Amino acid sequence: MHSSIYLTVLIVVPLFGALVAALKGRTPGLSYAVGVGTASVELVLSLVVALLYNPHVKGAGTWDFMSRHVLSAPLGLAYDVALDGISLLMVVLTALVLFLALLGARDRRHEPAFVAWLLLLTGFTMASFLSHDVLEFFIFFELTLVPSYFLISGWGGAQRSRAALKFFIYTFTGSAFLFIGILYLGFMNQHQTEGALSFSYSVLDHTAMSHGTAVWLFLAFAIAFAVKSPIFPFHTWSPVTYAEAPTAGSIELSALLAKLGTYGLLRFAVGLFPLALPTLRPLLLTLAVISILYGSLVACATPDLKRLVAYSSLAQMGFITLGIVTGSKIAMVGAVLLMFNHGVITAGFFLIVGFLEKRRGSYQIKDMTGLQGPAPVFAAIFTVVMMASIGLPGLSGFVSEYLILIGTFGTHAWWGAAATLGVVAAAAYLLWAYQRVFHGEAKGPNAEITDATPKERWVLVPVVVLIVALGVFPHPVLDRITPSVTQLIHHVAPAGVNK
Amino acid sequence: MNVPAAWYLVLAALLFGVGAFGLLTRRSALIMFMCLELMLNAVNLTFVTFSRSLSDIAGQASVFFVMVVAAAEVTVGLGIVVAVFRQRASTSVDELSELKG
Amino acid sequence: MAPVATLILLLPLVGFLWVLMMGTSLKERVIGVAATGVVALSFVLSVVAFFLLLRHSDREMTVHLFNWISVGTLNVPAALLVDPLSITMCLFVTGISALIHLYSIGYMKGEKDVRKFFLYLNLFVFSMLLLVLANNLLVTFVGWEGVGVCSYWLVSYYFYRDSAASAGKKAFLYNRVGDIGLLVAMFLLFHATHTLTYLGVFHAAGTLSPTVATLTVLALLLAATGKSAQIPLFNWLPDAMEGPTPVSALIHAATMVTAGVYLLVRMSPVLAMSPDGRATIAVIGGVTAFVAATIATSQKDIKKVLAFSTVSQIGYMVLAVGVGAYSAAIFLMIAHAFFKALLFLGSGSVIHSLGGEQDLRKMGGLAKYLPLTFPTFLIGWLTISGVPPFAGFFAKGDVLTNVFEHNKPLWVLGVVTAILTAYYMSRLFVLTFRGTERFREVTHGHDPHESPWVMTLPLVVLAVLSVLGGLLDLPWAHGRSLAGFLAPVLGYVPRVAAASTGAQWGLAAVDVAAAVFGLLAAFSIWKDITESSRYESSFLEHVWHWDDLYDATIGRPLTEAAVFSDEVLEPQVIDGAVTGVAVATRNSAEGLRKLQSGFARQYALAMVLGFAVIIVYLVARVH
Amino acid sequence: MSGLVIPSIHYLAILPILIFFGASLLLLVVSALVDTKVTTLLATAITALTGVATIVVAILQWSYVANHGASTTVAHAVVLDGFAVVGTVAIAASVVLSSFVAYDWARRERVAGADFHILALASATGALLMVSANDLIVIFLGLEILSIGLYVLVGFDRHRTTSAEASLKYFLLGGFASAIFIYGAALVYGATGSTNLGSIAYFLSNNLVLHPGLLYAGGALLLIGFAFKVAAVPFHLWSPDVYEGAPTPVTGVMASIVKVGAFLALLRVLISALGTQLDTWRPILFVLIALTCVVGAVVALVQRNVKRLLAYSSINQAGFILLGVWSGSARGVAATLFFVLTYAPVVIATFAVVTLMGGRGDELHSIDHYRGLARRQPWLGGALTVLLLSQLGARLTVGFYAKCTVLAAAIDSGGGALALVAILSAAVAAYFYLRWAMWLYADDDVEATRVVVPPMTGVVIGVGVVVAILFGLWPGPLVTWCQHAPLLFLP
Repeated sequence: MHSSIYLTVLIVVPLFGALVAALKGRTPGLSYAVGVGTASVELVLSLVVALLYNPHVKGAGTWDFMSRHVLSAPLGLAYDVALDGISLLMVVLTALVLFLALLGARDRRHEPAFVAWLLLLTGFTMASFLSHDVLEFFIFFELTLVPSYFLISGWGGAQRSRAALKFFIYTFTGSAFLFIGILYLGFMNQHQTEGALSFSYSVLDHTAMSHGTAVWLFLAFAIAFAVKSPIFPFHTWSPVTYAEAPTAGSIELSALLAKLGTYGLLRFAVGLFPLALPTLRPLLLTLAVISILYGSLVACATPDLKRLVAYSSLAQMGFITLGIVTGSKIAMVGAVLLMFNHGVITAGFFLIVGFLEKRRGSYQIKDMTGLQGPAPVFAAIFTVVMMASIGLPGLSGFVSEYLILIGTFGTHAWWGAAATLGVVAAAAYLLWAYQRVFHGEAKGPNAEITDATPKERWVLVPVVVLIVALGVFPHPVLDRITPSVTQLIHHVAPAGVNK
Repeated sequence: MNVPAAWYLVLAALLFGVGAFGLLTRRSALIMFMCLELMLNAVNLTFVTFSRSLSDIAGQASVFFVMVVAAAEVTVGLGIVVAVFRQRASTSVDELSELKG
Repeated sequence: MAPVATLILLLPLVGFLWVLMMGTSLKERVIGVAATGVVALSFVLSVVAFFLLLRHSDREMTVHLFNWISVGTLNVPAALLVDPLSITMCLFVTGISALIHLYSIGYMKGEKDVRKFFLYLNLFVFSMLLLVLANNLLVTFVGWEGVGVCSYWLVSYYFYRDSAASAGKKAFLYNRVGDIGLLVAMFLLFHATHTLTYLGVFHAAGTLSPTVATLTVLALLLAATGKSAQIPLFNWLPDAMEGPTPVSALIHAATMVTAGVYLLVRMSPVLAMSPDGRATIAVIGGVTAFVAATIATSQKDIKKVLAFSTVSQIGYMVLAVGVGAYSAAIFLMIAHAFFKALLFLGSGSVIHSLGGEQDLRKMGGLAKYLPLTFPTFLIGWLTISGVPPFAGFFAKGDVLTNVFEHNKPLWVLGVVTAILTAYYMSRLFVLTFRGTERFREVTHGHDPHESPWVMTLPLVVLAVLSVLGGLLDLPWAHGRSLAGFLAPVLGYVPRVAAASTGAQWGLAAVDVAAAVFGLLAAFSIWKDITESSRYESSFLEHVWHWDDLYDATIGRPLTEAAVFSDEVLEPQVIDGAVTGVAVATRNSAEGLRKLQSGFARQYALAMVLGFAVIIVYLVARVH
Repeated sequence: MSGLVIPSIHYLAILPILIFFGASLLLLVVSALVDTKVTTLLATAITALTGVATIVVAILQWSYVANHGASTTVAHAVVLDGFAVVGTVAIAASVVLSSFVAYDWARRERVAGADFHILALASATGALLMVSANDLIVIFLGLEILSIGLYVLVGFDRHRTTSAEASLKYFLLGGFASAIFIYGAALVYGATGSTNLGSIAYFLSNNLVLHPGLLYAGGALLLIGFAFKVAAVPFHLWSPDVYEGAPTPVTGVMASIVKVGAFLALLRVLISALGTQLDTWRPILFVLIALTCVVGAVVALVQRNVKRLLAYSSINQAGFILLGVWSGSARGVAATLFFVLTYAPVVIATFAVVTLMGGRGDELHSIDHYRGLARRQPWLGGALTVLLLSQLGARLTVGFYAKCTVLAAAIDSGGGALALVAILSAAVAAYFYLRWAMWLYADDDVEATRVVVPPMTGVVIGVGVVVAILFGLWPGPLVTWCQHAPLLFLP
């Protein structure tokens, strides 16, 4: 077991960076430098952790870097961090996304504040992924709302205020149920153990409960996560929010915060209330499949590139949910992998869309045609990202999607078959969009646009590299995920989860 | 002759009710004000009655407190009514509806 | 052996990466030569591998490259399976590709983005080799999708033309639909046999339940119809002709489109488990062959004609697979690769000479202007028409003989198709090379010029191959030739005794008769285009209105559904529910603030009422 | 002929009350003698001293309770227990903070003299009496002392007619409420034979009440008396009007001191005296809480005047505090203490900002007036943002833990549904807090005039922000402290 200091540093560095960036706002550019510095440190650190991570710790299963400090016994409040294969991936993603967002989507208006909010957001997200305590997770999970709210309302598009408010209230309401659920669970556990009030994951997951209770608690948790992810029909905040948010905001929201939802669903809803799964599985599977197909359907018609990515994310979230709830190990590994891959892919999408918007001053598909002529590099990179999203074998998206589908097919063949249609749908709306934006004759302002600048290319390089690398050699990642998923499955398994 | 305690209580209750009713129905601040006094006195009667039937002196002691409070209220209340009257040349409560919503 | 096989596969990839890395600095010619070189080299290596395999005792070996995916029971290595089938495929894929690469140097000269073209081409060859060399379904799927996406890029190579862009998209989507088939097949097989490697699956094939077997076969068939342009997914191929002609020749005639047939042949042990499945395959193949042939008789665009003839020929192959004549299918596949590539390149040379004109009505009388293209094309024409002793005759004969033994009605259909084939090819030939010269306004009066040697050399080579291709598998030498070579993989299918040599001669005679009849018919009808155009039916020209059917039944409804969801369902219903709650809250707020009337006495009243309610509750509680 | 028996008095217990009372008398005298120009400053100083002294005394009381345990005195009419001590501290601190705000306000409004401070101290005395009272009559006295001072304070601003209107409304309705309360006390006295909380509890736990009619009626009346003071729906209607009409510093006092006093007294009555009747009053409270939370949050949505908005917001908060009372457990008591203790400074600081923004004449309270404030004055805007977020219950502000504790208490005693209603109302409330916060950062009219932040008010705002953030980051000790401040009588 490694010392938890690594994780603490992972959490503290961005928060500290935010502080510095906010205070050193006077000197121009300094705050940005601070931000980039912090991001690099964070990235390196997360990679170090990824290398150190040991999935076979004595007595802690796949949990590593573990440590718990009780802050307030009566509140049951504790600082309790740990890392397993699943959160490890999310940690790396968090660091990476911050890096991309800062470099790729710099915004010079009120820069210190911008950087500070971004770093805060990262710190909070990092903390929620590292929380091994349900209450602690919830606190940071909710906390991410504040920076994202200010990012959207401060740097967003014309409708930003409405979008930000809608986003905040919607998510806040969703997590109200989660909050009640957590407290209820905590006390139920305390009354059983007659010990101190504790929300530690490893304590709570031994809580005995009736089937009915499990179902209600699962639902309370699931609503919050379904809103955050989002999953049909709780998704309507996402298109407007993604569309109105600044590029950096869209990246953070879709690539990262969405994963908080699915991560929570996997770790806490499924992990803590396995009893409820058999009852609720049909519902969840259905919602997942609807998300896939419906998301793709709307994506075909939506006239705005950012909204399109939003709906494609909805579909992807559907895949992830599918993988999480089927209870097949293969599918679950695929789901975790897809969380990461989708993060990289959407980040890529939003970056390119942002770059194009800088040139064309619009996200509307109709305002762009034939861009492949003047901007072949953008076209090429977009193609790679698009193909990864479509699930072209050899690129990252495929491995995860395939694992999910083949796993689901084993446990729930019909849902699996329905989800497989999503593979075609994705190709349909993305190619259709690609054709309208990049193909055809470039006229007027479209013909004038410049291709990617070297800086922009360098930002996009990691995206492409990751997409290809994880498509061809997913092994190192899979090896880190699998043990943790296996452990989770074994915990869940008695409650009638097959395979 | 010996009147049962219940009658006093009922009387007190009636007085209290009358006071409350008056408070609800009269517009003049002053009259409402009197109604308050009436209610407080109903309370006093209640206290005395109970103190008698429980043969416990504390109840009667309470009455003094209530009286004092009533007196204090009168002084402050009248002051306020006067202040309002200065501003509006009227003590009708219903004209005081500037603050609402 | 292992390094050789690996190199065969990797060389095109190396070429791709090299050109990619070097960026735009390279000269057009260098790129062309390099791209051609690597492919040619891997052809040479394939030959080497072929002889190595001959010396190999069990004629089968697995080359393990690295471990790709392994989660729980799912274990997928990136590994190659070298056996007669894959080597045969390698040989003709690399061979044809090399020739077409060479041809492209000339054909694409002066195009805007030659670099991109060769990049895609090399990547395509790599994917195709991956497809045929893979030792498990998933790696095959990688190649399968790889060729698909390359075809998408190459079809929409002239992306600024909307028609090209749409054609590329259409091709990819139709293939995607097919891919569902392959995916589902994989899922079924994996959960039935817990492996995806061919050898593993074949080993467990015997244990498949009939239902699973049939479902799997049908799924595979769906995949094949997508990739190999069979009914119901065949109508992307004609549109794919939007791509440069070499692409049409390589991808949409010789190699990629035959991948479906390859897959079916490769999975023959599974096919063996499901007679119903095989019957379906046969019917699909036969019907496609016929339908496509009819359509080909009325197309105006030279490449469209060839496209439909490709569909029709692949129909034959699928038919062969359906009746279990796997080696016949492969035989026809190779022969077809030769002559169809020849025909396409020939037509390409024609188009080239006419500065891009593809309309048959604007050609004619080209024979004397194209001294090399004309004779080679002539050979191609005779070969596909099934005139002995060219390759087509033997290959098609092999197929039809087998069909005859298994399924008479389909055999009749096959023969009719053969007549049609001879007919439309002759029509094409006549309209192109003979008759009056109708190309003057296209060439602005100039004489058409023959293409450079880089383009004509492949024509000659392919012509030779078309002539000699029959030697691969002569009816009286099955055991010692291709069929025999493939036997270890497919199980050598011996002729049924009934098919005595006499019967075979009879069938051969029928084939020849069919060919000759078709030829004569065409020559008699198409002497003069002006009045003979009444022999074209617009129904056939419009592909039996197949596209319109899909558009009406699937395309438009889905589009409308999408628009409806985006414009009505999404904002008004789903989001409407949310905003509805918000609005309701706001209204209730407005209502409640009315209670805040500002009248002190009403406030007091509220208090009294509150008290009353509480008292009522308490009274109720007491009793 | 029994002589008059003077009950033994443990002066430490009533020392805070004496100090406050003395201080207000002292000020009364001083302001009569000293030149009015200096009196305001002097008064503020004395008030501050009083507060500090009281807190020191509170510390002594705490250690005394820690060593000797809780006890009653003055014939069991006054109680000295941790609960009372925490309440005392909260009230003392609130008074000091309010007096600072009032000082700057008085300077700005050219209101000479120490009247505000005298009255504030007097009212605070009442509040102190309420939190340490152990007898319905004493509570009534406290209630009246508290109220009578406030009636005057509310009508304090002679320039605005609304001030007088508010004052009269508050007086009439307040008087009504007091009458109801004392009548309730009388009935309870009749039912149980005593007005002493301890004795009532003792009586109820040892005798079976055959005819609970009297008791129930009395209890209901008491409850209404309190419900009025804490502005629980439907007894809240006065509060928005009065909050708006009253001078802003006074509004601050009402939102803090009055709430502390009323809530703690209510808690003591319901749990110490009527604890055995838990099952009877819980359902009533249940409905009150649900209404209070929802109505408070919902009606606030459509308010344009920030004082009214804050009035409704404090109604919503009251609903949350009542959750702690409802749970009727030790956890609930601690939660309530923690909530009022942290809510008071935050709300005072908020009203301090509002006082500043109100400008000369205390009139500029439209929410539009706040547009772009944070752009003009980042620190002031930022501070207000933090205060609003804390009341919203955003994580890492003390508001979150305040809500967390009461919700936890409620859920612990089986009030999951109620907790859900409450927190959903908080989600509604989030809307107006955020909209307000967002307008602070609006880019338009950045050029509007900046408001000057006088030092004392600055201090108050600073304290509020520090409380909000410090205990938001590190609530542990404070929570534990409240945990260790139980009621004397806990059934």
